[in-house]
Amino acid sequence: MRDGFDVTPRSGEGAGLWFLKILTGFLVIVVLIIHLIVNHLIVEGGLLTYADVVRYYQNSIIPIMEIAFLIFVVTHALMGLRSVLLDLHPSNKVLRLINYGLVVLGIGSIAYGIWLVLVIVGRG
Amino acid sequence: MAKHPQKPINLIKWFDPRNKSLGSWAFILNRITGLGLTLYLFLHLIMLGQLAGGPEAYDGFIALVKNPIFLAGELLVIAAAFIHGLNGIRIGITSFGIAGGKQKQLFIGLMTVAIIAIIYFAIRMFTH
Amino acid sequence: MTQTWSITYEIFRKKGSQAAHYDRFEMKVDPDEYVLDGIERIWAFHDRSLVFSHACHHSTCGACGMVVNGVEKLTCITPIRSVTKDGGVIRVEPMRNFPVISDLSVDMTVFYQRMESVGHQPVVSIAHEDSKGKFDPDDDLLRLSDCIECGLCISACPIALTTPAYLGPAVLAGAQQSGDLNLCVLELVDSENGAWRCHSAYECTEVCPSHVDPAWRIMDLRKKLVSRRIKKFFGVK
Amino acid sequence: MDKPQAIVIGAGFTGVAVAYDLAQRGIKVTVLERGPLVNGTSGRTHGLLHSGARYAVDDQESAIECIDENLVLRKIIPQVIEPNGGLFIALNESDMAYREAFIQGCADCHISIEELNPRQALTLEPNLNPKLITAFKVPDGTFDPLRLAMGFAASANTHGAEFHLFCEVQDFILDGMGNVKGVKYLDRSSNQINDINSDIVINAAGVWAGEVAALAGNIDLPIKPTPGVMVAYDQRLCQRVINRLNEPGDGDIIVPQRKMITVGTTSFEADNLDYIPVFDDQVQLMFDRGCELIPAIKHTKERGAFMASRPLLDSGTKGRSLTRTFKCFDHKESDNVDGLVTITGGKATTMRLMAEKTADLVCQKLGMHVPCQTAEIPILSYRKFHIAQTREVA
Repeated sequence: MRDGFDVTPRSGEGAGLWFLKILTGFLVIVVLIIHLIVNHLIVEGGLLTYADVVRYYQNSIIPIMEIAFLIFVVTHALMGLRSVLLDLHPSNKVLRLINYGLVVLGIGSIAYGIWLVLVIVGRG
Repeated sequence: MAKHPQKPINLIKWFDPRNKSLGSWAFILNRITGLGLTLYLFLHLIMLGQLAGGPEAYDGFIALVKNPIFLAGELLVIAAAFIHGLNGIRIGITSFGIAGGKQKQLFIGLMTVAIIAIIYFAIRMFTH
Repeated sequence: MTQTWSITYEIFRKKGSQAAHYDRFEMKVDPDEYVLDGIERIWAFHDRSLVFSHACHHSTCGACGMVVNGVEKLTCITPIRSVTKDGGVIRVEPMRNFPVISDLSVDMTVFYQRMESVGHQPVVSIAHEDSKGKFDPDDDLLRLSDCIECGLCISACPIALTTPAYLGPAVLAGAQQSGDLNLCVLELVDSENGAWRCHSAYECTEVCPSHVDPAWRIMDLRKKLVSRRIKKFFGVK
Repeated sequence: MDKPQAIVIGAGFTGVAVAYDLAQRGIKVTVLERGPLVNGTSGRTHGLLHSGARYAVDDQESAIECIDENLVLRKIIPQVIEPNGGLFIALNESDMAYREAFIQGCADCHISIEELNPRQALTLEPNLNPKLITAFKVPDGTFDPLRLAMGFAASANTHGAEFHLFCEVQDFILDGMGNVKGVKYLDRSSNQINDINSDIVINAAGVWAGEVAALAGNIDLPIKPTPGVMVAYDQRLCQRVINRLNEPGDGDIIVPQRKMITVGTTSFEADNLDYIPVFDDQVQLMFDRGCELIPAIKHTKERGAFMASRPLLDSGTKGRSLTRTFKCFDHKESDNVDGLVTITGGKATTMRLMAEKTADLVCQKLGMHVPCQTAEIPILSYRKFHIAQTREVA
């Protein structure tokens, strides 16, 4: 502590992260609206069977949109989670672990999602 | 100079809305719904994994989620999404210095929208 | 016009390493008196060992911030009528998120150091920027700035509750008003424990007794920080 | 040689200024204050930095002290001052009858004034009573009471002075001859009684100076506690201090500060100094008199009402005609008690001068020859003030 300040340099919250959180939050809302419109208004009867889902994914816009949605949601969710964890004031070491964990979790789930989309598209 | 109190982390205090203003309610709601939605996101991803298992697995899964307990759960998710999303709009625009003085009215307005939407979806889901 | 209410003050007490407890004082008060008047009477007539901070008694110094019935109040301008009813209770506690010296007094040293470090201006032009981002019209007269450094906003802030390292609303608002964001100030406010830590609960603005609107100022500070970054990114000086 | 040890009793304006001056001259200073900084009379001022014009007719000694010190404080501690000046306004014939004496008095006391016609005055201060007949511009100002004291205390800190707040003096430690050798005090924050030895004790307890001095023996100080009420309103209706151009009287001044104004004051005599109630009729009087100067107060909310007791010196007369100047008592000379000096009376505006005279006396008693420098050196930021570290750090 120097004069009441904790100035250990570490990337806790920062302008970039904050901006990204707002941005992805906004994009999630935009894509979600499109998603709802497409799902409930354009596709008759919703996506309640496997066959429906596979057919739905034949339109090339759809997989791109879903993947984008996944990326935005995962990024936003994990950054939000990180903010909450930061309020438990983790030590530098724990924060580093959290950072690694969240990055791995994020990349993992996005990769998994992309794989899943490709599988569905491939079944068409 | 006495030392700053390094209290043990008291998680309950985050979620204690007593004597708090509207802004804190928004903060608490946002935290709860955010954590809830994150949890749902990963559950959802895991469940969608059933798609890779082919038609039988997925259709069986859909039959399962048609039961009222899952529907109620789904409604919770929709409610959380609306609250978090609309509140997020408020935070987003006030963060850019817009309507900062009107954040309360904004919150009340957006939450009214959220409640109407939630009721609409509830009726839709349970009458179908 | 003068009414008399019977109320009970429940006062937080702590001396040295003793355990904290509450003392009850039953009082006859005029509901239009201020909460601080009652506390001062308790000291003058009932218990000379009571420690509490106060100075100006008219909201210019910010010494008498306390938590009254769970809410941060500047007790010298809080009428008893506004916090309880006849026969009711006034529970008075020291501010949260500060080290307690004794009873109702807290140590503001660290807070003052932070205010100093971000260069908060104690005297400003009469034409000072208000929370709607506007300037009042007019001349070169000076006045004392709105922020009386009472600490109520820091006591009320849910993020300050989680970590004493968070600079807190008053300090960030001070940085926003300091005008010139030099590198030292930037290092402090553009960081983990600075402007990006705020989660928009607006409690600070809610409890501020002095027209500062710290929440608005934090948002405005963010805007300034982001636009700085953007300019820097594109090489604009 | 070790530095001589001085104890200052009271951390009001006088106490902090004395502590600063002594510490600055190389004396080890410990300040004992039973409450927080400026919790008594000093804190509860309306915050007027006197130009002296108020006293230019009746009390020219005070007036000259005020204008001189006004200029010094503006220079050394601008960070707590609104330096916008003030107006004296005349509203009726009785006020106008005071005009000549006022002009003459200000000239005698070298207070620079400028007469304005009603139109000019209303341009400067549009909320003034439009019926005003004439106005004088004077170099008044406004200060923040707590921060003024903290500034001096912070500067004292850097010269090694220690501030023990919430420490109430219980008794003096006397040698066999009745001379003061130290102080016994109760630390109210830990409920412990402590002793401290000293070469000199300075009693700067303001209206309580009589009670403190009496602990050292049969000492009688001519202090007349004279309380007055002040009422704050929720809007800054004027940018400058507004005074009534007349003999000093009840509710004759409006002091702007931050985003409010304070109307003062009354003058009566009180018995219990620890708690002086705010009387409704006096608040009403402030409202009525304030509305005469600035009618818009009618539509403004009351923000706070408070009472403070001036430690005026009794020159044998009553009420407002008591002198506003200060006096420094060496109890060796007056009561044959050595080691104790009392400083009392005065105004916030003259705090530095009071400290200078007191420190001169103390230095003379201690056989030191150090000049006073406080009029030249800027005061530090009030945020550098800190209380003494007597408590164990947990």
